Amino acid sequence: MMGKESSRPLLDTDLDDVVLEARLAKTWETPTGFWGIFATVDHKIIARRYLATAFVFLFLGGLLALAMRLQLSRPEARFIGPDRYNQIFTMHGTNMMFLFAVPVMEAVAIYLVPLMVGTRNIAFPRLNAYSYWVFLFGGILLWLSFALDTAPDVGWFAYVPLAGPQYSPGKRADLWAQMITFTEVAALAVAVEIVVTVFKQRAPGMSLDRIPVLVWAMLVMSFLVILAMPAIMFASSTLILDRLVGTQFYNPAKGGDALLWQHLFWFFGHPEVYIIFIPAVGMVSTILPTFVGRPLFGYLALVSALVATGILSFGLWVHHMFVVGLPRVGESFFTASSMAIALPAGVQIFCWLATLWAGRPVFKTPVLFVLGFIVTFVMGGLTGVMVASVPFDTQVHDTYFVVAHFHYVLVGGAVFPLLGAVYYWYPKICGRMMSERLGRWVFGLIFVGFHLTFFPMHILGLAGMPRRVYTYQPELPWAGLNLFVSLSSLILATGFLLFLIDALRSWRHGRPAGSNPWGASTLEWATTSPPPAYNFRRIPVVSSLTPLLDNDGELTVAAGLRTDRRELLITSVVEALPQSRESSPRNSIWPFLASIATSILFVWSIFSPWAVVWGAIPVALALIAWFWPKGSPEDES
Amino acid sequence: MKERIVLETSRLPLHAMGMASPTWWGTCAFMLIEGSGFALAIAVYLYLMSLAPHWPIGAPPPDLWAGTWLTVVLVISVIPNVLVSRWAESRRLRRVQIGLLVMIVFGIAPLVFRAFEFMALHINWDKNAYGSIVWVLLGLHTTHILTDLVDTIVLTCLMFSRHGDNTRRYGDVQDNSLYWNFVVLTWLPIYACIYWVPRL
Amino acid sequence: MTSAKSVKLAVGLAGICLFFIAVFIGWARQPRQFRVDPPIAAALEQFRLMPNAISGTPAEVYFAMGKPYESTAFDLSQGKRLYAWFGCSQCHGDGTGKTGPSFLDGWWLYGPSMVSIVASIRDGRPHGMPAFKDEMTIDEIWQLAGYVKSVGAYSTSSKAPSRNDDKTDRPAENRAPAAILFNEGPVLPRPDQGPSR
Amino acid sequence: MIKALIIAVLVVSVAGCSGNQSALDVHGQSAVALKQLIVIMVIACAIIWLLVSGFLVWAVARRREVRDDEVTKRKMTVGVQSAAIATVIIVAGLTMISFYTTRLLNSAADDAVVVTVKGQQWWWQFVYKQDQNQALFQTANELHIPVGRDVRLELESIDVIHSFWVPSLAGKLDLIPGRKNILTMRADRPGIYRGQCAEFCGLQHSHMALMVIAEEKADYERWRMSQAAPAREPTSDEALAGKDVFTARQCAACHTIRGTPAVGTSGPDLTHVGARQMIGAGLLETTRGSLAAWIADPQTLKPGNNMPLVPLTSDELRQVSAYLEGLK
Repeated sequence: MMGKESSRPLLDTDLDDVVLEARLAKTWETPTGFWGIFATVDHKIIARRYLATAFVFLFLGGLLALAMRLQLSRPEARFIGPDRYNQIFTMHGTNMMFLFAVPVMEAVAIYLVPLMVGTRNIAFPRLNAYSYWVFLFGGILLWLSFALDTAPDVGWFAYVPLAGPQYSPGKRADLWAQMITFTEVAALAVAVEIVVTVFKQRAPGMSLDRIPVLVWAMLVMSFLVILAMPAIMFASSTLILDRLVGTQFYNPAKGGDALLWQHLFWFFGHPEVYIIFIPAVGMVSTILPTFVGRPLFGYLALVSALVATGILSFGLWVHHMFVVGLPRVGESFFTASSMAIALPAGVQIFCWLATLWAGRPVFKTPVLFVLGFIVTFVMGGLTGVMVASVPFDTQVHDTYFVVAHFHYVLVGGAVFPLLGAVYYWYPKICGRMMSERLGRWVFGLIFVGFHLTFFPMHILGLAGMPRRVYTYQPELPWAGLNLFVSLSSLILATGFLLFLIDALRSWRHGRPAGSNPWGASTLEWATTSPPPAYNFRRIPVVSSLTPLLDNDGELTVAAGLRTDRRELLITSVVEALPQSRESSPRNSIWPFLASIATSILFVWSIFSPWAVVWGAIPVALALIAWFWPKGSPEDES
Repeated sequence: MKERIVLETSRLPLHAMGMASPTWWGTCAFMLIEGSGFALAIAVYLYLMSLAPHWPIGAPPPDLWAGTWLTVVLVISVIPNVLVSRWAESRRLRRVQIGLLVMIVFGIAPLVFRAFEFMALHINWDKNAYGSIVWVLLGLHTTHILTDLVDTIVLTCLMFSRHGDNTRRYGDVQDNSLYWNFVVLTWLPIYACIYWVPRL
Repeated sequence: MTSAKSVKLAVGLAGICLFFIAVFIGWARQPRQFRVDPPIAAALEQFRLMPNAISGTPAEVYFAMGKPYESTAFDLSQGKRLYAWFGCSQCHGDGTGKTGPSFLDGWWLYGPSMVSIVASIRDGRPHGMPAFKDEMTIDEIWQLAGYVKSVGAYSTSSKAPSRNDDKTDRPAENRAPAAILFNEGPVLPRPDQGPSR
Repeated sequence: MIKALIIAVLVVSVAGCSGNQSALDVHGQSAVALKQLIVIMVIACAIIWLLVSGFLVWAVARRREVRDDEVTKRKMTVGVQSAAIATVIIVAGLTMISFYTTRLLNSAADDAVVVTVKGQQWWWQFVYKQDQNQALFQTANELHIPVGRDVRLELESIDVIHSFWVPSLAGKLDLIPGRKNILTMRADRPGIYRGQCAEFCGLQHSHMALMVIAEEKADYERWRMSQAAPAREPTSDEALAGKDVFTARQCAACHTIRGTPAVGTSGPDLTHVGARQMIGAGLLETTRGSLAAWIADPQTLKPGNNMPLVPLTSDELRQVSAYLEGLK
């Protein structure tokens, strides 16, 4: 093929920009209409869908939180009955952890990682499309069960034997467990794509020490997903087996053990919260240098702290089980390891503080969220160090002190940077700026609302109010603080509502943003806003950590890729030396059909074990049709 | 932004094999997922054993012959598997086709022994925790063999089709043989766990 | 671009009305009944039996409530708890029968209908079945009757209770125990249907 | 800055006016040690938070030119390294304090009062063990303990996971089905200490409270003697009629009243229910009215609990509540 000169396919070297862009657009564009929607493999379109769906789930979860605060505002209130309240708090936890937090961080990765490493599409783009549909169907399954009044009511952690076969009648706990299967398949698929994209599709010259911190964070997150999610899939599958075909994993009378579930769940549970936090560290480390006017201080320290946090996160799951009566020496080990993880977090905070100290911050909304993050996350981290101590934990475990702690580290530690990231990358994703004036109001309302809502919960916890109670007695001294918390949660809700209004309004009426409105230094700002379907006219060549700043604003690029088929560069893992011109698959309807077959298999297997046998056939057929080469130019080599 | 071409890549191959191909890394990532899943299943087996006063609960240790024969067949299957990979490396279509047919046979043979293995356990999955974990371990590995058998069958049809003689397809054959080696590799600790740990 | 917009709109609308249909079904569906109003409980007592006390017609209110006691998972699992609390296993074992008859062999001495089982529990039967009229409230009796019927299930059901966290060996009610344990066994001289033996 | 002050003020103030279910209003030997640990850790972390936020405000408010020269770099490196070392020291210090406090919570002396605690869906059963001369008896949702003497609680769960937690006396410990956990407690001062189930256990997890009544040795012994005795004979004829209603109707199938034909074991033992502070696991004060309300409609007061609604006529209700209130 390559040898024959005459019919040599047009390479991008001998084309001027306008013709090149038109030709690349024709090859990489996604057609509009039904076919485009269900068959697209463009990582940007799928990431935008992921983000929109995750934020819809965030707002639905927020409404649940308001319902809980309404019921807890007065002692012995009768707004919501115990059964419905248990469903609401389970849905709030499950929805926020599995349908919002992990998917939104992965959506940011799907959108930004290919752009920041300088490639044209994510690795395995059809798998990416498949993962979105499976995630969406999982979310629909859970929320349909809530609408049908059969939502899971056993808590987002579903401790056995309450979630077990005897004490959880009906299919509620099975719906929870199967929703886990949906979201884990989607999360694992995205994690594999990110790992392969970062390892093999980096721009030539982007050696390991030139990878942006956000991409490092997403890589560490992906490895956490790969190593932690199998634990929850094994746990949720064995729970369904116990409930459906009578296996005895969690039956203490037949050799099983109730603590086996807690070990399996929290072995996944703690890395899960680091899966949510580590991308936030990457976002803060990317936003801060742009508004401080100097590069990030301690790049090596930050990246090694990221990796250390990832590794350590597997060694401290037992701090969720300090009060189940484990031998004391075991608990002490986990106190030490839980305290030790405060060190990498500390190092990260100190590097940010040093960067801030040596620079002149410009107070745009993203920076406000970063400052709010630092103030809130340090307090959350400190309460984390407190609950890592076994004796301290025996007084505050499963009380509102812990509720305050994890909202500080999750909302403060991950949602604040996420909101900052939305304000920071919204121009790149939608081509228009979000409004600064509204942004300040959003930050002010959310920051004040958050602290007024969640800080008093520390005191409620120390005053003895347990978690997950649908009501409390009038003679206990909690009524005043609970009413205060319920009222201030309205401020927080207004903040998020204003954020939604700002995001929707700016979609059409925001100030048009150029390709680099903030003057940032990473590769995604080298493309137009929003980037074209093929991202880069020619694959960039990187020679430093800040490609847009060196050789005075001129982008060094590589040429020689064909324009009549979807091609991108494969580079070596360590030094990013070019190795081959791999093709990137075109649009395909099969991922969507395979995801429907998978969803049918999963939902059917809630009701009958034979679903796994018969349901697997359509899935296999869809996967074979997906894999079978279609004779398109991408398949020849 | 203005661009300056500093690198010429038109000479690069359209598909590089082995460590340079993204599908190789994708297969490794999925092997890491399934590997950690199997490691967890074995850890659960040992955890349940540590709790039980005597192990296995209410059943004799499984008979050895079915499991051992299966292990032998699996270990032997590694030889043709490596050969197919090497032939794919050197793009010899005819040999790869024959090799894949042999691998299909080596994929079906273990399933026959596996049927006997389930009977050799002398326990049902719903009898007690030992029965449950042993059935799940065997079930997981059976699905592992089945999925790779289906992969091999599809690849064989592909190599006999017009799309066969193509570097990417040889890359797929290599990835599939890499995955089969992983299937055999994961069976060894499970075999030791199910058959020999109760006899210690 | 407009066609893409309209398609997105269509998909969005489909999603929203799917959600509202579900909300309506959820609202229409009976939420879990923890409390039975005394008048309904009184009405549940008023079922009329055949002269030989084998079968009869359940109270009107039972149909009005949508026959909850044999079709809602919560009531069936409460029935299973009552089976354990009121010591039914002393005579009936785990449903396979000891001195009392088995529920798994498909043979109901007084007929398989809910009414006759409720009558057996409430008023007792000759040859050893005590009356639970003063031991259990009527709605508990209905829940227990619903559970007893589910023990003898021949087909798997998603509403029947699952296994217990105890030592019973019998397959759980949701796995069609009667079908699994079905064995013709020797043809016993079965008494014809009726209160003899 | 203000936040740290609020922490300090509230931590101290809550200690005074809290109800009797607070980790900071402590009267038990282990709870006192835990409160010291809580106060030390909260103040230490408040100071750290103050330093970090202070530095942040200072670093942001400096409005100085951006400096990227070698001197600044070296200063920052030294600053970050020293901060990291400081973190190691502080974290190690806090870990040491935590281990020290753990050692303080020693196990029970051998002359401890032994009580078996059986947690079940949504109430607490306390079984007082037989020692030299005391007969075996059980009570519900109310644990009497002698002041100044160790109490060894053997925690067992009948159904799901619960968590026994009386913050004024000791940290919490879970009740896991299939396992037996031992919790040691000692009250230093007489008083009534409220506790609550701290692990989500289903519909009525919110109403699964218990009362621990620490009393002097003499009162405790008198209480034990009265509990061991069978139920009092009703004095008024209304109570007598109530006893007949109780034994005739469904109540006797689930409840036990020693000395009467009522021998049901699935519900709490009501032999001395009139003497208890609260009924319905901390739901209502024990008065004749609350007893009548509870018997008349348990599902409205505590939806989903396992007590059925037994239809009684109004005078039957009056009689039974009179009878139960008389069971002192």
